[in-house]
Amino acid sequence: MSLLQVEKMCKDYGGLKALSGVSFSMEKGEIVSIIGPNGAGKTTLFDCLTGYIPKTSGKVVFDGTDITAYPPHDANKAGMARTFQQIRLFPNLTVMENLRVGMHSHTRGGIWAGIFHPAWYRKQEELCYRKGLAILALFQERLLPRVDQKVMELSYANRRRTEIARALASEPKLLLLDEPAAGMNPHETRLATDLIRELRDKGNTILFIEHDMSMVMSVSDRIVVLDHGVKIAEGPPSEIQKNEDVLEAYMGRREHAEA
Amino acid sequence: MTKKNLIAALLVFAAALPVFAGGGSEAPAQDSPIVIGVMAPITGDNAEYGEFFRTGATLAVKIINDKGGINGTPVELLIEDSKSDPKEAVLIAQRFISNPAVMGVVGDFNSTASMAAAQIFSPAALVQISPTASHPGFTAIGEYIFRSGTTQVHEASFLARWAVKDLGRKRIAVIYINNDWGVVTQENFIKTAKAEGAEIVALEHFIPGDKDFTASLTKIKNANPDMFFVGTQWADAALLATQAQKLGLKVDLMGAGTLATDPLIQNAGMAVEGIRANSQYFVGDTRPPSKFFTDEYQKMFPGRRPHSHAALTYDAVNLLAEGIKTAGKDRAKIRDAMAGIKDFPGATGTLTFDAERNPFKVFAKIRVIDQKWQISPE
Amino acid sequence: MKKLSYALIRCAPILGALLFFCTLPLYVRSDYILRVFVQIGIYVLLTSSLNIVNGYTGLFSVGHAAFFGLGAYGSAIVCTKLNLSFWQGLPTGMLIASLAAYVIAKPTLRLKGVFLTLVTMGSNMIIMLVFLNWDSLTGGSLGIMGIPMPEIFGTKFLRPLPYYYLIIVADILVIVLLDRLMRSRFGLTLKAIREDERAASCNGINVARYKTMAFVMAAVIAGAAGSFYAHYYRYISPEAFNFTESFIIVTMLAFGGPGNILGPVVGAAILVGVTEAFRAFADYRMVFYGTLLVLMMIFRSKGLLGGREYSLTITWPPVKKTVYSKGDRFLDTEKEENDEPAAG
Amino acid sequence: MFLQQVFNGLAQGSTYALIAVGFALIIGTLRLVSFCHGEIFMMGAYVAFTVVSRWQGSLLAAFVVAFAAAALLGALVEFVGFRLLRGASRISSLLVTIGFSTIFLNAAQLIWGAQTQSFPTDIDSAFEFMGIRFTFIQIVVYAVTICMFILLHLLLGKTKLGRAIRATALDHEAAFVMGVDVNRIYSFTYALGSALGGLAGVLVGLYYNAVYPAMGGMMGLKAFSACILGGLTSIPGAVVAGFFLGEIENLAVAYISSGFRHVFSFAILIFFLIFRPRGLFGRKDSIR
Repeated sequence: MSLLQVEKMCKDYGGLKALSGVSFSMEKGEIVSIIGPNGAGKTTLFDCLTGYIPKTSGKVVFDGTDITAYPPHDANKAGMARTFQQIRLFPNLTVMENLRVGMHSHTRGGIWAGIFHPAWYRKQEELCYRKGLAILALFQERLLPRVDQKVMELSYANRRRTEIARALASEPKLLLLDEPAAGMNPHETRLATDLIRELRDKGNTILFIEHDMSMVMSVSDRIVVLDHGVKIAEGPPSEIQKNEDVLEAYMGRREHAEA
Repeated sequence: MTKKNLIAALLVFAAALPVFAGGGSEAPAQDSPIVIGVMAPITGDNAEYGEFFRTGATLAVKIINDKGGINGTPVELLIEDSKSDPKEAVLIAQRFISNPAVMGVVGDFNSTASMAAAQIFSPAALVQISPTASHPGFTAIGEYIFRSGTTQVHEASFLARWAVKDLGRKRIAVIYINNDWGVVTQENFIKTAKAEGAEIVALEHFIPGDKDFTASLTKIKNANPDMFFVGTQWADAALLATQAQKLGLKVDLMGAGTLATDPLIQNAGMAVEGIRANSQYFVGDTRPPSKFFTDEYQKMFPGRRPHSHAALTYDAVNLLAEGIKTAGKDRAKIRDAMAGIKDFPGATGTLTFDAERNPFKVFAKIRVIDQKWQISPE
Repeated sequence: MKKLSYALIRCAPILGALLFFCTLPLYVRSDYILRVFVQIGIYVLLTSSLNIVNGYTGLFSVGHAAFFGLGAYGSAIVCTKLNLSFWQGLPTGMLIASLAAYVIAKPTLRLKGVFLTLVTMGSNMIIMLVFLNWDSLTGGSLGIMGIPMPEIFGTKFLRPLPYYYLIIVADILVIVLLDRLMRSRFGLTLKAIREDERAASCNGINVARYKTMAFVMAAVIAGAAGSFYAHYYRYISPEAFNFTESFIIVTMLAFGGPGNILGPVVGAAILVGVTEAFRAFADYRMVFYGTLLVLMMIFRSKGLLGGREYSLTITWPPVKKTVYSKGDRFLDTEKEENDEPAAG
Repeated sequence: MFLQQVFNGLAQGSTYALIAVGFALIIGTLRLVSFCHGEIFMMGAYVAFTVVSRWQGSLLAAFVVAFAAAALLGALVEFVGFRLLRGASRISSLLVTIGFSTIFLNAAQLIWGAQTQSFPTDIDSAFEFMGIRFTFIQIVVYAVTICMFILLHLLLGKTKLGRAIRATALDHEAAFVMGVDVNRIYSFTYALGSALGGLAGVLVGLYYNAVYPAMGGMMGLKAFSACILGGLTSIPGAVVAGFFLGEIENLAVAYISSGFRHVFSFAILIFFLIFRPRGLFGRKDSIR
């Protein structure tokens, strides 16, 4: 059974169809990328999947559960973690605190635990700290020395990395990355590509939106192409590269495809 | 770093300390002046009344000092702004108590602040005399708590008897301001009026700050009363009268003694012609102590018209002075002396304290005739 | 033994503050100053509780006096009508305030920004009007008088001193507990909501639930302050709880520094202090007050203490900050162990 | 009686509407709630009062001067609370407006005194028509309100400035890119909104024949309520909601109890906030 199944997802914005009948599915351990020209509905698709905006119609089954009507925090609890196209970190919190918030779903502790710090709570927090360090270690010297820095003081690329780290902190079954390489220089993009590969090797399932075709083509197992809210193609990179519809969708709008 | 910050935070406290160090307690020198504390809303929503407190008390002290003070000792005023806020009032009360030169306190204006302060004054054995606090439970707070103004119990029932018994009115409409003053006024007025056999055809109220009474007045107009009792201070009464006039509500008006002031006529003009009120004091009052007060007030504050609140404050200071004169500089004895005061010739009438330390006075019946407050011929 | 001495050093600032304030009456022998401190103390409670909502959770409530009033009225009513003592009135006041907060928060906290602000303002107004119009229970505009003084072992609180100690203990307790809480998972969650509500919800935080919890918690503390207020002044009336009062609390928080554990203390101390110090210039005081607020926002919009965080506990021996050391703010363990360097 | 009550409600409603329109204009364009709108309203009334009673000016002069003075104060608040604080959090701006409300209120008390003063007018005749009493001042209130709405409508709809204001309200970044001097528009809008508030102050002062420092407080709250009811940023919404609120209050007093006047208007406010935050006329996207 597939990890994620999206059936006939539709989203209307007062007459404007942002998504019309998008269906696809993902297997565990897969890397799928979503591409499409600007305004194709990629981010809307993410928002619908994670429950941030209500869907007009359609169904999402995730890991055997129907999560169509889940609000974002329940979707996160079910195992989805995402990043945003425009970075949305908690700017006045430190890197580690950001990660700790990411671990919200699978930790406990409310007002009483917060005041009295019982033994189980201390243990949990200590474990969280170690786990946070382990995740940051993926980014090596770029984030590790900055554990206690406020993220608003970080560079752009490091903030993108922190956001990914925060998503990883929730131990997601599915990681949704919205343009992880946006605004990065080629070197940084290469590092991001490597990171995604490393994550896949560790058994993560990743769905991501990206404009950088070199990255898309080199890491994706499969590509879903959206245009005007409609899925126009799906398949492995080699197929997509040759697909007439895709080329037209891109070329017809702007000369962009760098691949 | 954290330690440094903490020290800094503690320093803030330390730095704030000297600010409060004003209330030190030195023993009063033998011939040091007698201090009378005044607490009143100099700022805030009731500032216009606080002004009457200030002027009334200032005048009283000036007159006392011109006559050589109390037993030869000059009197000083210590005026503090309470904003009619109970929290402020309590702090001021504590300041007065810790200042041994203070022999008695006049204030506050409204009941909330007066009562909060009374909780402090009473156990500390310092006399507090409020000219205007009207809450029925005010003087019951303690032995040291006095009033110089009559309570609404007296005043409102006096008015009700005047309206029903003397004037023979049977259909009375009532509007009142929903604060402690208005509620007590209205309750006593209605109780007595009903007992005398009148019918209350409309009972309306509004909260402080409301200025549009047309809806209530329209209701009252439809009830067709033969007397309209206005349980408000003068500013609201002026609005009520003008709005009633605009609505074509033609009915005899009656209100409490606080209306007996010129601004009411200035603001409402012909709309208040014929309005009746009882009076402890009004500008045209011809009783000698009242006239003396009026003349002196206008001499000291040219261009201002005295008001019954000013007269009540003036009386309160004089009552305190009377107590101090008899008892000397002894807070506890001053109380006993004051409680025993009988037939005191005040600007607001001849005054005697009852057992509850509420004053009893004879009211005058007054009316606006030819745009002037005059003794009512009836 | 070692553990105990460690704990003592760690809590030195708190113990120091406790010692300072407890001995204060010994060298400041003035009931007036004690009363000023009691007033500051009440405002510290109120402002600290508002800090949970406005400072940590990032909402902008301007109706906090409503819960203050509910605490005061709740406690005063049960004490005068059922002849209970302060110690029974206090939890009742807190309970009533928290119930009201829950009822208000539940449907409205999904609102954002200005809308929420307006709801808090409107509910403040409505609750005050209820105090004013429900005569049979609240005494209407006559208020409630004769509220009993608190007593401990049969000793009544006649002088300001016991009130002073009571409020100082309450303040320090609330501040220390809030400090701990705001560093915990719960506090971090609130801060995350303040920083970015949407990102918070996508990280598994049930935003509405946590907002409600913050709101209710703030109401509980404000209710306690209200109950104290009622038994301290012993007479309450509706006008003390209108939104002018809410504005004062908001201003104090803005002054001291929202989102800062000591901000409320500084804000309340300075604003009450300024009010007292400028008593002589009564006429200009409020103008000055407003001007100060405006200037503050222009030059130090994050309040006097700014965004800096102050630790109420000190770590000793000081942890050498290396890449892998754990900062005090995350782990609250007393042992210092070597972390496994998770990666090289 | 019913008709008379409805008519009373209209008069009160029109003052609510006027102050709410200025408010909606400010919220819509600057996305900033102003807590000192009520105090600017009060200042307007006082300035007009000064013109008429101290300088013996005509009523028309009073209107003009009050309009200008309120506009000036509005521009000042905008400059300090918005321009100087660009980049700071929205809450800082709110607090600045709270600060200004304290300053204005107490300054007015210092300048004009705390007591209620009457607005000297010689136009005070009343006539009866179909059982309803009209006063001349009511007619003035209606006339000025309606004129202002028409002028405002024309300004926003037909002039270049109006289009710039609307563009800024919709999307200030886009407007900036299109060459609109956004800062100037902000100042202008705030000044205009405040001026309308000041004008409402004059009308209320005239209508009730009273000016006093605290007159703005409750009025400011009612303006809030009317704005929410009307959809926060919608100008026709604010107008209709203002009249609606005036009616509701008067009918509540007339047929239920005078204690319920404010309970009703705030209960409606909260009801709308919970169940229909976009108000009667707001668009969905106006909620931010």
